[in-house]
Amino acid sequence: MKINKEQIEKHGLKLEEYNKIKELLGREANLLELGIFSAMWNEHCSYKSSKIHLKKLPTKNNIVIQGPGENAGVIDIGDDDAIIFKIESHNHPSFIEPYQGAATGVGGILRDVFTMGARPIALMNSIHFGSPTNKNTQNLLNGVVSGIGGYGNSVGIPTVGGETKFNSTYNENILVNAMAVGHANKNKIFYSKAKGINKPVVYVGSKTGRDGIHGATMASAEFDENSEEKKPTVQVGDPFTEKLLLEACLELMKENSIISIQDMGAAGLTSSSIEMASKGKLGIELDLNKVPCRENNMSPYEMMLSESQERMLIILDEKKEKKAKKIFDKWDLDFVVIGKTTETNRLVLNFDSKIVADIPIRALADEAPQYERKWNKPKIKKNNLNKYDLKKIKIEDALIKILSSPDHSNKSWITDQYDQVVMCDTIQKSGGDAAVVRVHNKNKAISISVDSSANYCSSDPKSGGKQIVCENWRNLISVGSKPLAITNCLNFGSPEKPDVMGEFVECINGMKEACEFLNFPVVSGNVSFYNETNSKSIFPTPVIGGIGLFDNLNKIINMKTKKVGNLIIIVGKTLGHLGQSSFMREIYSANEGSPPEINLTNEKNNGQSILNLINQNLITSCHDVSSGGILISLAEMSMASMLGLKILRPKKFTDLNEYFFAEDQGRYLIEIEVDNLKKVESILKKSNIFYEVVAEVQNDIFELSKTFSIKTEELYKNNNKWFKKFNAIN
Amino acid sequence: MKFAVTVTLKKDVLDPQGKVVSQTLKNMGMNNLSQVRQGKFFEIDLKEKDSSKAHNQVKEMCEKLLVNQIIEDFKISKTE
Amino acid sequence: MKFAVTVTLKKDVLDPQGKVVSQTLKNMGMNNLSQVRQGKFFEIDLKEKDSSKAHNQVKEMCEKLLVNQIIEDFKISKTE
Amino acid sequence: MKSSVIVFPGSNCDRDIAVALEKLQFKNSMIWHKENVLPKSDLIVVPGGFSYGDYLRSGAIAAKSNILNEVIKAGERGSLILGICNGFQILIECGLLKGALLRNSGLKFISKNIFIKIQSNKNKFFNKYKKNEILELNIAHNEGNFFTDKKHLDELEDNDLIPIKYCDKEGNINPKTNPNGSLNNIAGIFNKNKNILGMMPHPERMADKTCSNEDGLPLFLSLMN
Ligand SMILES: Nc1ncnc2c1ncn2[C@@H]1O[C@H](COP(=O)(O)OP(=O)(O)O)[C@@H](O)[C@H]1O
Ligand SMILES: [Mg+2]
Repeated sequence: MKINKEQIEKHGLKLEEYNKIKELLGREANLLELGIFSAMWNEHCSYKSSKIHLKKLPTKNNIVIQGPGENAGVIDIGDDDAIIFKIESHNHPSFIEPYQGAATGVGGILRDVFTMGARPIALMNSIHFGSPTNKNTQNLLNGVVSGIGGYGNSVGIPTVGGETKFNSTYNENILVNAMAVGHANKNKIFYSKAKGINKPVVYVGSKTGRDGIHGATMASAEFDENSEEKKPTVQVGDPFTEKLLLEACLELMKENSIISIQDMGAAGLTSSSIEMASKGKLGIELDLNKVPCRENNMSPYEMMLSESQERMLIILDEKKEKKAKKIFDKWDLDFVVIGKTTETNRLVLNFDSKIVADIPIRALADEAPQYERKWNKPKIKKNNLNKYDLKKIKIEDALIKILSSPDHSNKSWITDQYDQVVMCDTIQKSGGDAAVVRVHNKNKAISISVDSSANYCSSDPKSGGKQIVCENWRNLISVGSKPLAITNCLNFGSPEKPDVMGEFVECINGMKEACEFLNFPVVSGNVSFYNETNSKSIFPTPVIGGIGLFDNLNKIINMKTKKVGNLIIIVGKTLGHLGQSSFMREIYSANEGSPPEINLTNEKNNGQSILNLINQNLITSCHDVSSGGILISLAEMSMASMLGLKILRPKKFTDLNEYFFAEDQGRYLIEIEVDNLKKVESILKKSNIFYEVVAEVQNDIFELSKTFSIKTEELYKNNNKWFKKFNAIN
Repeated sequence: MKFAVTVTLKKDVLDPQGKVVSQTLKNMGMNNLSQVRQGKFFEIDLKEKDSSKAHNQVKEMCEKLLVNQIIEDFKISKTE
Repeated sequence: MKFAVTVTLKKDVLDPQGKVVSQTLKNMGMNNLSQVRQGKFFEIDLKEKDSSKAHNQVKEMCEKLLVNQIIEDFKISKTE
Repeated sequence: MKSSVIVFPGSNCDRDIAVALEKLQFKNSMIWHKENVLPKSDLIVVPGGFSYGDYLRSGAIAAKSNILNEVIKAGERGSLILGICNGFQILIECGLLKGALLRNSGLKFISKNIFIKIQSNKNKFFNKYKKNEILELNIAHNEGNFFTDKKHLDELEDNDLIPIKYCDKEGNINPKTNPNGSLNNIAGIFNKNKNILGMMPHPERMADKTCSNEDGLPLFLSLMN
């Protein structure tokens, strides 16, 4: 059978790409081989449009043990401890079937972390939905939230935070990004690189079904008969099996029997086996009749392309096979030797005693196409906010409106569906600037924050890229931790469009600049392209997941104001930048202007000074100023403790809205004892940092002198009503 | 008028519950069991005399709320 | 031999799922709905030729595992 | 004091409870569900989690495991047994406790801190608390909506067999302060002899000041009393 043009297209390959395949094989491919190439050469596996740009990101420093290129990134947090983490998207499946899509997204990212030898200790997520008035939003939100909870709760990993945003740009293309963080002994980290010849290749976990097999291939001639039976199906998550797989793998990892291990993620058996062989510069031979199958009569094509969940591939020391099998038997999981490593550097698949595929590993992994796609420099929107008469807006009305908007409203409707404290190491749950999770049995903890700002990125991708890294850094500092490293998930439209590619390139340039300046390396990540419907792309949405460290549990702080009479100081200069602010969006529905600029020098200086103050025990609570500006951040601090604040009018600003809602970057609000004011001032002055006293903590009432006065309880009510109202329709 | 609706997972869709249930039954000694699949069941009681109208309405309920047609199939039968 | 088993909550047992489903359907405009009760459904496939033996076995499965008889009732029917 | 924590596939609060017990110097052993013997212990804990994925009915499949036969025997002999969350569901499914735990009335998984009020402290589990004391504990479950027939409910109420009920910060027990629809705000129940306790809230999550409060500790101290 000769591969025809239609089959090539249906496999998402270009004609030139198929010609290259023929050249590499020295012959026509068969359908199975075509399927394997298409899986390996698609955007998702080969990063063909993004690789040359991702290379620009800084990925190393003295704490990075493993940067991008493995299942997850690994960093050193002192002693023998390592933190292993990654974020990944599951956008398209979640739009089709929100519960299962989100659930399997969580399952997949957990496997990426525990394949490397880590016990997962926390889950985070970033979810973006369309406008609340869109007819699908409620259903999608409900499904995604219960899917995330359903999986994480069952496996028993606390979901400690994340972000939820709404914007009509996601109406037909929601974003579901899940992040997992694990803890391992740094001397016991497992990699996917195969070593040694004739080593058994072991399949463990769930059986293989016809899940998620690329729909496009269904039309191909071979599948016409029984086509009903062979329809692709949505992947269903089985968190129970995941939990068993997790425990079995960690138990096996205690022994020295694993040579290499790799989860079966996208493109399942294909990508996992090829990745292991490719990294080890070896060949691999599989007997597909041995693959544990869930359905009858599964073809090699289906087995190789199935995306069934909760499966792993392990290359074992052959002397340890019996012992290993015993562990998997104990956990009632399949454990089958399905092949061996070879010295041929080829992927050889046998089925019914025939060779059904034979491809050089190099061709699949290293020869995958790399493109430098055309890209257009994004046009930056200029600030043009003069036409709005800010004076007409009463500041207290704006405050309430923003606090009760979907993006700013309290998310406990969501987080109450997540078990946030199982494992009993969660020190700070969601709701703060960053989650804090203790390293089990130790006097140290990590902080985790997930951030994005699609509005900033859409109006100025480079500045937005920079900003989002800084915001993440700021969040980690605000709880008192030292920022260490990040993972990132880059959600964009089609890379084949020069405008989208331009957004991508510039976002990366911005991220790179910030990461380099802050010594905040990228250790893992994921790229999700083609987030578009009817050829309309989503806003460029890079999501950053950052990790910080406390080397001592006494330095952890939160945003709850502590004592009546304490002062609140704003650190960092307010210039009154309202372009792309929450204020403009919520009050005027305006998406205009450029985002606030980032001054990296100030950013770093301010952040380090805050850490310095925390280390000297001079700060009783801290909160960064981000979306919504000073007033919203003050309100959040007040609601966190249910204490009130007496806010001062600014000295220089003529317009209160401009001062209180501006989103200038690099700012923090800190609470200090009156007695420490002198000390704090001298430290800030010495570092050349702009600061001013903005408020004093008082009981119950949140007020701006001579302007407005509201009960904190009232703020709280307004902040908590949106989700309940939205979901009451159900 | 009463209807019974059974909702089952499509054939190739993984049924984690059915899998565990069937394994448990086997462990309990039911060796001749070949498979169990688990689904949902609804009893729906309608104040409606026209049976074809009622049937259509139940179908609508299934399509709009009770069934996720991406992974599930359903069957409606009149019971009273 | 194939059996269908439906498991429903006893009449006097509160059915939180059915209650919410029925409220949702009413909110969607199904005003003539009087009640929905939700239960479980099992498809059981047995390698057994003797139909009365098979039936008894399914009954045993229900009593021993599938059904919590304190709160649930069940019905077995042969489908193939 | 010796304790045994039973571990099922899918249990996930087993480590948490072990940490709390060990903190109070219990000599604890973890017992895998396939075991046929239970070491002699003063306390048996059936921990929380999702045994068998919560598939079929929460706790139903774990209730059929080997080790449960031993737990039942021990319970009948009068040993102290504590079932927390999924453990409570298992104790109900295996018949050591009566009643049923239905889906939460809101049909959503609920995980948050709630308040409970001590109804009775004249027992092995709560003797270190004061009567009417209000505790803040954490719940995390899909099926915690306790249901039983009138006769059993009366028996529970009349014989001091409901040691804890959901309330608010001020101690008000009413439908508004009921997180999951449970009958009479019941958060936990005893068997007749009060040697077996099933409760939905997690005391082991409240045993460490760094992460929470220590409202759960007196329960373990009571057991040692
Ligand atoms: N945006 C990114 N930034 C840094 N590293 C990335 C990014 N996207 C992907 N990577 C890295 O590329 C590798 C392949 O990613 P992926 O295919 O998502 O892994 P997996 O097969 O484990 O899901 C990983 O090591 C990942 O960390
Ligand atoms: Mg992976």
